[in-house]
Amino acid sequence: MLKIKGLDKRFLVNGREVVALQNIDLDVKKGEFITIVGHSGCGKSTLLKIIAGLQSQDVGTITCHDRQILGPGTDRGMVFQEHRLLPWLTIRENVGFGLQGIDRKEKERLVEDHLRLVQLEGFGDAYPKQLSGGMAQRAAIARGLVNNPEVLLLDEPFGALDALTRIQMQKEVLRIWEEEKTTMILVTHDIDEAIYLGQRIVVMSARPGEIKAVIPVESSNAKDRGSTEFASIKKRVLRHFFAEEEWAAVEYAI
Amino acid sequence: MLKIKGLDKRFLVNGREVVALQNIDLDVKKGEFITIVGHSGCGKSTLLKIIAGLQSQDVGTITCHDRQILGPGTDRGMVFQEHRLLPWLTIRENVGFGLQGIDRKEKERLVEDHLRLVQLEGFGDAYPKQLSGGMAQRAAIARGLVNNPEVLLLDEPFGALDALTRIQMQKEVLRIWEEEKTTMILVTHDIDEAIYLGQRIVVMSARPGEIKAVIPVESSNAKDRGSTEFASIKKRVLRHFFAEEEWAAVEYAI
Amino acid sequence: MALFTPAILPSMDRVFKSFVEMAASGQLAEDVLVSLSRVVKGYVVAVALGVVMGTFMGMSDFLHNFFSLTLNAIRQIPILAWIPLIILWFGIGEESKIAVIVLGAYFPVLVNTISGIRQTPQGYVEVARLYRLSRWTVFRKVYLPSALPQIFVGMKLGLGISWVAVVASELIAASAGIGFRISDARSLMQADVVIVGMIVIGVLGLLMDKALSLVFHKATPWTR
Amino acid sequence: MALFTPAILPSMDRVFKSFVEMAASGQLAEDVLVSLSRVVKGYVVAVALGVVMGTFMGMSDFLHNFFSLTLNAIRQIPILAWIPLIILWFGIGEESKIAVIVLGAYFPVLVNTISGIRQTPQGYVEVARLYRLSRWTVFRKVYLPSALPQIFVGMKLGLGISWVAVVASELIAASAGIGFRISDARSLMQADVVIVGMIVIGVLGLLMDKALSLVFHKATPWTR
Amino acid sequence: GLGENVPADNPAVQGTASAKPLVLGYPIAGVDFIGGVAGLARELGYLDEELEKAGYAISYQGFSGAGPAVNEALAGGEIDFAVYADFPGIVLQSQGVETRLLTVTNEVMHAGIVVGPDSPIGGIADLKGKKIAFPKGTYVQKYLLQSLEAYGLGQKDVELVNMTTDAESALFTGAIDAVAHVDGFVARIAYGEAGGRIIHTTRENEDWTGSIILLARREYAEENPEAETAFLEALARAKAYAKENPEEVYALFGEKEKLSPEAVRHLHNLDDSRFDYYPLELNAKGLAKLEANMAFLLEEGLIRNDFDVAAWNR
Ligand SMILES: Nc1ncnc2c1ncn2[C@@H]1O[C@H](COP(=O)(O)OP(=O)(O)OP(=O)(O)O)[C@@H](O)[C@H]1O
Ligand SMILES: Nc1ncnc2c1ncn2[C@@H]1O[C@H](COP(=O)(O)OP(=O)(O)OP(=O)(O)O)[C@@H](O)[C@H]1O
Ligand SMILES: [Mg+2]
Ligand SMILES: [Mg+2]
Repeated sequence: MLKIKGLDKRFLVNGREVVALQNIDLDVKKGEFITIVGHSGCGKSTLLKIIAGLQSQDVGTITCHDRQILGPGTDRGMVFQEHRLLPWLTIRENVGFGLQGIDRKEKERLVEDHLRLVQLEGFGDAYPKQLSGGMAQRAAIARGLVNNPEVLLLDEPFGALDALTRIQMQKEVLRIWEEEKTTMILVTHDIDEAIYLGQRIVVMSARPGEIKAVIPVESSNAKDRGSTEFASIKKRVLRHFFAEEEWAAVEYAI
Repeated sequence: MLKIKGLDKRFLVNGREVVALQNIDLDVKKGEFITIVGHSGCGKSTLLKIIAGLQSQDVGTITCHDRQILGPGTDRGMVFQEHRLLPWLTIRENVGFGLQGIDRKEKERLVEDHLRLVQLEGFGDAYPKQLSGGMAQRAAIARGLVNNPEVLLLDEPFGALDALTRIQMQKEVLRIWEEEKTTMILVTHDIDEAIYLGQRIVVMSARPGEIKAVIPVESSNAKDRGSTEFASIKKRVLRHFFAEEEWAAVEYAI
Repeated sequence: MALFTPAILPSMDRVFKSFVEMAASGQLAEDVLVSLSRVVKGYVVAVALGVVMGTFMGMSDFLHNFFSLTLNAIRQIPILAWIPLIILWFGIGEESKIAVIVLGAYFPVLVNTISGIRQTPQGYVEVARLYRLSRWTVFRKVYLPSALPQIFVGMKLGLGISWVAVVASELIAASAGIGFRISDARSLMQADVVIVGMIVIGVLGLLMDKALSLVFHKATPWTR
Repeated sequence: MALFTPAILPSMDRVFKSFVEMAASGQLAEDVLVSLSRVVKGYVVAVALGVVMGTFMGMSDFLHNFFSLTLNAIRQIPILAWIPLIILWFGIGEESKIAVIVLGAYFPVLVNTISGIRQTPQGYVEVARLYRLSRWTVFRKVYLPSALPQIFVGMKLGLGISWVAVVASELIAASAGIGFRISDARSLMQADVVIVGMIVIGVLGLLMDKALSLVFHKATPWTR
Repeated sequence: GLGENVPADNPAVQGTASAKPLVLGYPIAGVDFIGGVAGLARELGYLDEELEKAGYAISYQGFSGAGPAVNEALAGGEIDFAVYADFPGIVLQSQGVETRLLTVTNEVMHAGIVVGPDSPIGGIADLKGKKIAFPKGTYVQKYLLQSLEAYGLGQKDVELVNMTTDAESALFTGAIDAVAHVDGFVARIAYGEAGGRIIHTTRENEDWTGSIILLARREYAEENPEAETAFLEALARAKAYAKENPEEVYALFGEKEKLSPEAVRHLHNLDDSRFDYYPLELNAKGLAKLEANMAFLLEEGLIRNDFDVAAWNR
């Protein structure tokens, strides 16, 4: 449903050109779960924002259901890398921010459900600045989920979460993906997470930001963190991160 | 050198009291490397800010070199959970922000060195909004390191970094710690990281935020991610995160 | 040079006596009520116009470019020079007096509103765009709260200028009002009355300013 | 009612003819120079005072509480009412005219500066506190750049008000100046001269406003 | 041989080092011209000459803010002499600012009532129920009230509107029906482009006219009697010149006041070029008028204290 073809994106930083994305090709099927990993600054967030319709590419086309993406649409939701909670809305209002045109009662129910889901019951009336970093990130996840969009773009959504909360959130996202058949594109730095969640893992390289490899996670066996498939996929992904000479040293540490 | 005794901190959130910290006791020796792990919202950032002198406790005392901490001091540096780069300063100016009273040449050299250290050469003249999330975080790390304070407080400094950059940064921090004998207190969600870096791991529990356990990482053997000591310490830490009934299910996934 | 000439700066005693006299005769209350009603009417119109126009100009580059030249030029032109035209368009009744106050109070509100709206962090606007909220909702939920502190500054300044403008407005055919009283007393060298007028306006303005601050405080719970 | 009465709103033709005459005689240039010099002097003083006081009041709660009541009261008091006192304190020379302009332009700068400084995100101030930077450095590196957009709004408004105040100031003993010319033409019923004066002030003010915008643009590269 | 219009904004720079400064203030109504005999004395250079002889450097300061502004400057010690209408002078003295009346320079300052060109109003009697603008606190107020009364109209029969500069705008837009104002203003409308009709003037009854006085700060006057003498001498020379060269004087007035010849004749040719309405001395007639004006101001509540007019000159 999502077709990206020959995407280029450059930024001007102090007169110098920074190539954020170069020649990106990617087809995402409906209901697929894609994870993206790559070096810091390689253009992952930029790619997500272009898909969301918040930025425009310099070159290339990107279509959703065969229609050019020219701007944001309610079919695509996004959780930003920074939480972007509106400081003047309470957590409850922030979570319900994008919910429009539905019954007030229904809206309240949905918001409460999602607050519970991200374990923020009791903080509905707090303002963003009264939350810890991880709590704010969870509120942002709730805001992204509550709208139930067809495509959900998640930019390092669990980065500020502790191990336990993270596992719980991962499970919730998987559950929603299975139940709602949402197409998910998730950026992460945690390779375990990328394998655990993704059906395909997109590995990107930095400056210019290109797609180095797309690694499928086929058998459900591979989702098992103890399995050899898991370990072998992890190795394949990591391999792309390191230069030959480093690899030997790092391999062992994994 | 750093003595924390009976610290309590409460916040008012919408008229309701939230106990962020309760009865925190902790002694940190000079040159020690402490890592703190705990649930999201358990008070880790609050504790760091109190040590930095940016917030004040409700109850309890905290001394550094036997002198009460009443405000910030140049002996203590901090890297915040949010990067807090000043939007109107270039990355170079941001990194050199706290460097005062030293020779201009020397300052320039130090800043350039640290930009290289966090792999931001070439972005010295960029403004923060032109950086990716991970790049901004690295700039903030450079700002924290460049002042070479006696005590360095790091609040999830590597949260937004990819695997490779993360490993490199961890190594740099360890190198600086060894060379400069800086006292380090680092908050992280990555338990591997906590074990790899810390001499002692402080495990905190949420609401009220208390210290549940302090786990020493004694033998240098334990730093080896492949060793059984590493695995056993990891288990000990994780154990504190999960309730009995969850533990069985999770244990396996690690 | 004398810093205190009783003919211009009378003793506090004398000022107080005048105040008591003016208050007792009921004249002060009448003047205050007349001017207050003008200030309130003009101010409300100025705030409404300023916030609405400012919002449109802040949110739309097209409208900004379209209007800003004209409005910026008008903004510089002295109120006193406008008075003949105001008489032409609004006559010499209440409308003309209110028009003068609007002319004075409008621009601080407008300029501050435009600036406040334009400084809304793009990150938040993007969130609203993401959800394809209507322009009105984006305004209500993103631009307005973000610009509120600065709009409020404009409203504070506008309120002050309303009181400043009331004197100019009451130079047009007025027979009551605190501004008229001050001009009248000035031409009759009644310094005590001038000072009473200044103090009354100062105190009244201060009270309204405080009231505004209170409303603002209530309206922005997240800043606390 | 007629919207255009030639005696009040003359034809553009006539206005243009007047403009050419005034320009040719050199009177216009003299008037403009005289008023411009007053505006520039008064404006510079107002901005300096406003930014300095505003910074102090924005950064220190004590100073804010100490001064704000008085200043807020003074802010409401009409300029015209101050004129006798200004004559008493500053005489009838240039100082008094500049004082009137300062009185007008000071408050927009002050109020906007205070608000801008006070809205500086605490997170950034904390970073500065962490490094125990001197108050001056904190001001220069944190408060000032953060408040700059709003200070700039105050400066824009202050500039406009300077031109508005120049007419009031030239009601005090003046024999040249564009404000004087307007008042004069008003009593002579020379509507064309009034309009020329308005246009000249509008254009001049606009140019200065644009210059200010340019300076601001240059001074805030990070907003681009 | 007309004197140069010296820049008046900065009195301090004028005169030689030894000469004592004398600052003369006067109201400006549109043109920077003192008007009347004092204006003539200045333009002819007599004032500068006479005062220089007496050791003074005179400078001139016009006030667009008219009488009140002149009063503020006198009270603040910024000017030393003033030539203006008797009303603001009386107001100032009555407020306890110590002044000295030096002379009456003009004892018949006329005023009039003007209506729009197409107005059906023909005379004061037609003003019943109409809106009339007038400048409050000037001799026009006295004229208007007294002439209305003379035609059987009380304050309740008309709608009086206080307006100073912008009365003409209001008249042209029809916001008001008539303007009562000083002679110059009335002439400016009547002889101006838009036109207008004078329906009445104080020429009907001299009691309704005002007068122009020369006033000094008492302190200055007492310390500088030579200045007063020289000043009066200059005025006397100007009056003599006017008697001999009336046409030149009318032309000068026309040029300075930016008025047409018809308007100048209406305003200044009051006694077949004898110029006796510039008395330049304090006679019984002048004092009686000042007394009457002070009484009017008191009665209308425009001043709160009276004073001894006869002693004002001493
Ligand atoms: N300014 C504040 N006002 C009110 N409550 C606050 C404030 N700052 C923190 N809190 C509350 O204090 C508790 C601890 O917050 P803190 O930021 O210390 O958590 P944390 O351990 O750093 O969490 P995280 O891992 O998510 O960053 C939270 O429940 C939060 O809601
Ligand atoms: N607004 C901008 N102006 C200029 N350059 C930008 C801008 N946004 C991003 N860039 C540049 O584009 C590149 C890619 O940025 P992006 O945020 O997409 O990286 P990322 O892959 O998300 O990194 P991270 O993992 O650190 O978040 C970076 O080099 C950055 O400097
Ligand atoms: Mg990113
Ligand atoms: Mg935290």
